[in-house]
Amino acid sequence: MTAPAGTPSAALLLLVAAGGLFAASGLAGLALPRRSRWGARIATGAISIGSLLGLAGGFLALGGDAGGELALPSPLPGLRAALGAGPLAGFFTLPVFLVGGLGALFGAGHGTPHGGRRLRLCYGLLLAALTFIPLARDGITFLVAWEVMALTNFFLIATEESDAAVRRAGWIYLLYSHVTILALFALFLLERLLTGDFAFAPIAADAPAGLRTAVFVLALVAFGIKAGAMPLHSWLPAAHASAPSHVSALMSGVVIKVGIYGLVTTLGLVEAPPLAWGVTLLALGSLSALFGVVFALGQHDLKRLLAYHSIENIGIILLGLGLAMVGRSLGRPDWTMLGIAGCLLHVWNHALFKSLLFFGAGAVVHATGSREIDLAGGLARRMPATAAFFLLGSVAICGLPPLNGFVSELLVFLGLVGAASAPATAWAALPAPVLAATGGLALACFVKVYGIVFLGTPRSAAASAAREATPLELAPMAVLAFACVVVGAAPGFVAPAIESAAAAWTGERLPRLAEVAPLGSISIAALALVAAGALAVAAIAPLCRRARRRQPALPTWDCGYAASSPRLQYTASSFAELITSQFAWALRPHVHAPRITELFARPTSFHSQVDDTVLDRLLLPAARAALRATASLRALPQGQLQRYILYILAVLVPLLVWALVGGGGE
Amino acid sequence: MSAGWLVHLVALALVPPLLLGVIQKTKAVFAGRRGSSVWQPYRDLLKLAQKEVALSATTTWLFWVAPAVAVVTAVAAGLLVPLASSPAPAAFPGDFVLFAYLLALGRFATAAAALDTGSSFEGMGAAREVGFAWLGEPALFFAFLALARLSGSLSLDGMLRAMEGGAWLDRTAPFVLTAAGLFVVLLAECSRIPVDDPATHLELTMIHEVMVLDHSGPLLALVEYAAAVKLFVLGALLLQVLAPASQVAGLAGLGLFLAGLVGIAIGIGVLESTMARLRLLHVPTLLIAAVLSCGFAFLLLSRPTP
Amino acid sequence: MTSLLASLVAALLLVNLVALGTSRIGTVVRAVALQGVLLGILAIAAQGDLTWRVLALAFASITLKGWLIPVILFRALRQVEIKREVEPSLGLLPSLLLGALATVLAVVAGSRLPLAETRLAPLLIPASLATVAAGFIQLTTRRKAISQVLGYLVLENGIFVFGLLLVEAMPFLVEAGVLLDLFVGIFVLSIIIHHINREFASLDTRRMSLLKE
Amino acid sequence: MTLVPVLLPLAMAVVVFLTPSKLWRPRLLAATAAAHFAATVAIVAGEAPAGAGAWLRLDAPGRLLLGVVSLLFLACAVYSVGYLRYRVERENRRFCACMLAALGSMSLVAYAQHLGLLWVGIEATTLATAPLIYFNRTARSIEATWKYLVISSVGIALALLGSFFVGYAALLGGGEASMLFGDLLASAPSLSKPWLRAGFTLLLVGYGAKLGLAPMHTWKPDAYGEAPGVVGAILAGGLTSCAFFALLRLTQITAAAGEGVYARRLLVVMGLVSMAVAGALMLGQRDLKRMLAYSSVEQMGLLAMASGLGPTATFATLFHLVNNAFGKGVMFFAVGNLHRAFGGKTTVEVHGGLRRLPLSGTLFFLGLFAVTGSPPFGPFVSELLILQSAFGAGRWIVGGLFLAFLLLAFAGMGATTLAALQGRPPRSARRSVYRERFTTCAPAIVLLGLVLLFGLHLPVPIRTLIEDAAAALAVGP
Repeated sequence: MTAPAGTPSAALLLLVAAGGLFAASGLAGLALPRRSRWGARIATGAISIGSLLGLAGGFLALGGDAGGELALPSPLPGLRAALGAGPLAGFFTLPVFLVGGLGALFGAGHGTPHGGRRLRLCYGLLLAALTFIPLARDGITFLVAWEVMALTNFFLIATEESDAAVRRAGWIYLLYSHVTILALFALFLLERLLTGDFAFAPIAADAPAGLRTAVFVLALVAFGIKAGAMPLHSWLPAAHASAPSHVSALMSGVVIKVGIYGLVTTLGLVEAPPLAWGVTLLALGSLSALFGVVFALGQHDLKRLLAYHSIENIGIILLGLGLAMVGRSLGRPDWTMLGIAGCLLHVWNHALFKSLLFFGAGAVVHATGSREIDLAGGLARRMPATAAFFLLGSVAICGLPPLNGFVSELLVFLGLVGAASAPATAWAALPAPVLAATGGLALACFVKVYGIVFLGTPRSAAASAAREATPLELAPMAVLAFACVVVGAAPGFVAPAIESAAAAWTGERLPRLAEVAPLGSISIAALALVAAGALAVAAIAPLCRRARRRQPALPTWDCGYAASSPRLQYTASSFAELITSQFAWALRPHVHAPRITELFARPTSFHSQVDDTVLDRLLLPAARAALRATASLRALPQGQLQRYILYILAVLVPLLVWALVGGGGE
Repeated sequence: MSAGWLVHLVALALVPPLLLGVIQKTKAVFAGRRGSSVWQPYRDLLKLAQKEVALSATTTWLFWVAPAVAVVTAVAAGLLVPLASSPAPAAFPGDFVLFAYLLALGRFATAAAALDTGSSFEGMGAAREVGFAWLGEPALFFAFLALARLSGSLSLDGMLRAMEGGAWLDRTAPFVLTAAGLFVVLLAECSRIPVDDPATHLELTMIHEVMVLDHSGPLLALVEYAAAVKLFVLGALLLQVLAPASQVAGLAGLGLFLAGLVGIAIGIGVLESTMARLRLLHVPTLLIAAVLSCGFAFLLLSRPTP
Repeated sequence: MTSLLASLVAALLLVNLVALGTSRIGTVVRAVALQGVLLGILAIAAQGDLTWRVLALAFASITLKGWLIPVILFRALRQVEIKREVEPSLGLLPSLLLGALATVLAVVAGSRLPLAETRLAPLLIPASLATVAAGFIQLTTRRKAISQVLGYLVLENGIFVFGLLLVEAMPFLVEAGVLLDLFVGIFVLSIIIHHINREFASLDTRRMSLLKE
Repeated sequence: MTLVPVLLPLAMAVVVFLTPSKLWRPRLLAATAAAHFAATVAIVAGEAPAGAGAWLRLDAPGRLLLGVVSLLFLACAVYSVGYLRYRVERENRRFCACMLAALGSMSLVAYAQHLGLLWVGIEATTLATAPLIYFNRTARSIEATWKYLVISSVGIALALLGSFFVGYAALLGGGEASMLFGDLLASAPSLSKPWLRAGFTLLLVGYGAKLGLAPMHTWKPDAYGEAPGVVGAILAGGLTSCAFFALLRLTQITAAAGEGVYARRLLVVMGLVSMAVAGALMLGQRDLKRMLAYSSVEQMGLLAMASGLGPTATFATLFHLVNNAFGKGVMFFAVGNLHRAFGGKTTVEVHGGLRRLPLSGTLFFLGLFAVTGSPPFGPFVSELLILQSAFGAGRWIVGGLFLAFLLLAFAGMGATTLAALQGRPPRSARRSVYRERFTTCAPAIVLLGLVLLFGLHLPVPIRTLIEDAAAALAVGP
């Protein structure tokens, strides 16, 4: 049911209006003087309205009101530029509006640091770019929106650019995003070669295999870097850690999903994809999931830890996509449906709980003044609401019932284990145990984060003086938490959206989601679990309340140790030491253990740090080697004029001889 | 309330403490003592239920909610596992994932509660618990894969009850390997001897016991009961892999099933009496062995049949 | 007429070698001046009919290369008070031998290349290539800035010789333009030499290697 | 009237040289530039074939070259007015005169239809720009000027020899020997092949020295590094365009004579080598102007490689040439401003540029993205088309290397630019007298606006101008 190409549909107009509002939101701030509060208010207002418009447009687009294109001025007649809203576009823009709008509220409440005007401008432009990328119907608009996203993302990362680490993170991000741009150059040109046009046209099955593989590899590199899949992920942790919290929430929750959008649409274009593609995606997904969480375990910077978890969740999304591609190659529509449904639902779920966690982290960092979780502790008593929301986010991200993370992981599991029933496809089930192990490790990681940051006794003065987040900061968290519970308890609500997006993916006939996945049972199980839990808690609540009243100041029994101090508690590295030592071969932790040499040991310190292995052991040494190589090349000319003329002669004489005698292939 | 729900709830409510009692009785007999009676755990639970709760000042609401969550998740997991003749009441395709993740939710709550007290002992217990438990997950899932491969069904109920007795004979190796893997997972989950020593009082060596050090009164009762239910549930799972005796219907089948569970409890007791606790750093190797054995079982089964 | 032509070309080649062989810059300037004059006469000799255009062209190149440029160079020489090209990077004898070798190669190349007609080309093309080679040798082996300018001049003369073959293709205006550019180039170079001397207190280009990575 | 663009600047150069007042010279310079631009627009827009006789005629490529040179020079002239106000301690008599002489000679090149005349024009540009490089009167600028002059003169002498070779090839081919482009094109098939190939090689090396293709690029970092920003803009935008058009005409003649394969293979190899050398030498570069010089070497390599991809890529090559001219203009103006504000041009003195000069800093940053071919700027579209013709012709290796060198260039330039723009400005910079004025920032903003406009929607008149030039130049296999 696509309207004729000429008339843009209502959904498209709403989405474009939202994008326009976002782009303009920051401009007002530029005109007003730096200190005036009005710039911030206008920006937040514009983004909120834009988000509401966008949400309406997104739901309309999802509801099948697709079709209709809005032509744009194209640089040259040969290159057509247009915007169009389809179900997939609707699906991937909804998180942008939800998280973007809430992020603006959180930012306003948070009182953003200096550079507010530039921050607001880039935040608005980033949201606009994120809205227009899924709407782009051709290569040119896609690339322009992609570059605007990359640029504004860079400025947002480098907000506190006086700090050298932030500059380094920004520069590494910029380099990686330029690689994606160049890869996209080649990708869209190959697509134009195969399909005759820059627009996203399906690539025929009989196209030359070499070019189709090239399309796959380029799409994997370009969108894999943007999504942060392992081994292309090295820019992500530092970038997300150095950006302001509400921006990190947007980047982690939504911006990396653009990479997934690109991968999904490009792979959707290819007809009858070879099996090898699905297997590669499954392998990459497993790698990203497992090692994403393993690296997260080694971190003790709160936002870096959450960034690594984004890599883990991207791994899960890639597993879903890989399963879908295997299903398409082997002609199993039920696996395809399960895979793509798991992939798309996890995109939404991750956008919800990851933004919730980053907002929580933002409140914590704002309260304690540092991202170091070893300096926090006992914040639950001082910031009860933030603690509760962070706990809910943690349970959701570990994929534990009754919340939304569990639903999408269940879909992926169903597909993977389903593959085990037939002997020929048993290998497709191998990622299931890896995903289970990832779940176990994620549990370990989030028990560590929640336990050390929110529970126990405060480890620093700042932590003990922490104050609860402002209502404007808590509201977004509440909305996201509510969304997580709703999707977890009633996945049936989102099933139609997923089905329409899945149908629009490759146009193949796919079974309905309810046929392949037990959505009803999941809802019942979730509700029953919550009800039983509430019942049990209600039973023992009076006992505990009485205990609290009778002995309010009972200290924790610590075997009668006289001078117990908060530093006795477990820290991040000690908590995860068991697992990081098992994965030491991959993490390569830098451990500065004290060596006691004198008789009377002086005060020493222990410090362990896990840096990004791919970046520090592979890429940086390679870069340094390249620099040394060019340095030797640079020494060649040594500034002597005669030597320069000799170079010219050295080139000229052989060429002349070749020209006069050889002759250029008469 | 159909018959299935009734049987399950009653079994889950009453039987678990009995298994603990049987284990302790076996260990006592092995040590040449008379030991406490088999029904002693029931008396302990009742005693604890009447006691007063002591809550430390540093703990938050999570501390006393966690035991409730542990019990609920254990019981819910129990409802997913069939008990010999009576099918699992809450079965649905994909419930094995819910089963594993319910146990994980219980573990999350207990470990978080341990950290809530702010003492280094509980922190150590929580770190070890989650440090080893993640290895149990892949073993469990390899086992599920093997069972799914055998039965072709995606629900625990289907997996365990679909196999007729004969299946054991022509494919003994995968069964033995899966059962061995599941047994190790059971020992790890319920903190029995080779992985953890429930009866020790030296905090430095404990894993599970030290996490619940600060729970008192009814909270401790709930925790003990949850541990018992987990033992019962995993025991039931293991039993139906070892001896798929679902042909005997009705009460006789249930009786046979309970006898089997008591047999497993005795086995655990014998194992605990004859074996010392593994060094802490060797526990992961044991669990990796479990993963490999279940994995190997699955590989054996997924060979293309000639 | 061809015997005059042949002798002029031989003289030209000889002057090349003289310019390469001597270390006194004064001599090199005079040699280059002589080369300019020879070129002028060669221009007249090469053309059959003596139109006013050819005469004017020859006269212009003689006055320019024979008199005006040497005057500028001598004035620059006086300000710099150096007389001798001290230890060029490649010794005088080797550069002389190299010049001779280049001339031989030029002649060999000239004979093997396809030529239009037999009268002018077999003489002028080898001469031109040889002079160009001599110019390059002078440029790349000498140290003093003035010697490099002289090398450039020899190079230009070589190209001018080749230009004689195509007199009718080159309109007068263009020919004059080439000469004018040459003159202005030398003029600017001499100004730069003056500034080099004032700044570096010597014309040795080895000292001028500040700019490198 | 038609030769106004050539004669007006030369005449005004003399007038400006003689005007005594130091204040009026820049204004006269700007006025002449404006007049020149007006004349150019009139001529380019008008259909009348401009020119006198067969040697000086403005054909389609000439129109495009004149348009680009004129607009760029206008921007440079306006910038010079503001720039010279900050350099009152320097005598600007020779500066303004040589600027106008450069404009005159560049216009001459646009008009030249004769190989010899083309050579005279380009040699004149070299001589006119030499004193401009020497404007700062430091030991380093003398050395830069000396190297620039000697290498360029030697290069162009080789080009003259090459022109004579081509003339001689025509002579050998029977018929009267003429060095007019029209005649050469007409008698192309009958040209003697070895002489033509040797001629093309000499011309490629000769004009390649003017372009700064490797290995003849050694003078470029020194010359651009020591010259004032505005001179760098003229060198990088104007002179290189003139030399490149000369090279394009020669390629056309060689292709018409059946030696297209030889010429194109040479161009592609030399282009890729230049991009590789430039990319390698840019890594770890700390001097902003030398970085821009290497970027210019890389862009010239890109253009040479693109022109070697055959007739399909001609439009893209010319479009990229226009983008590069204006893009480089923006970068050099911004670097000039940074140099004045920070009193230095290496990343040691220059850091915190965005804070000290918000406007110039942003222009420099956006210029980086424009020059390295990021959407939505013009070079992105032209590089996309160049890559498309490379992939279309199935030349995967060339396309792959092309993308790799673009990344290398971005890595080199990005590191230096960010080091200069981010962080906190040193105290000495905050106290320096330089303030951002209209004249020093407006030209950069206009040029960047143009480059952005070309990226978003190439206006029709400019597109037809480029298409006509491409049609005139693209001949043969």
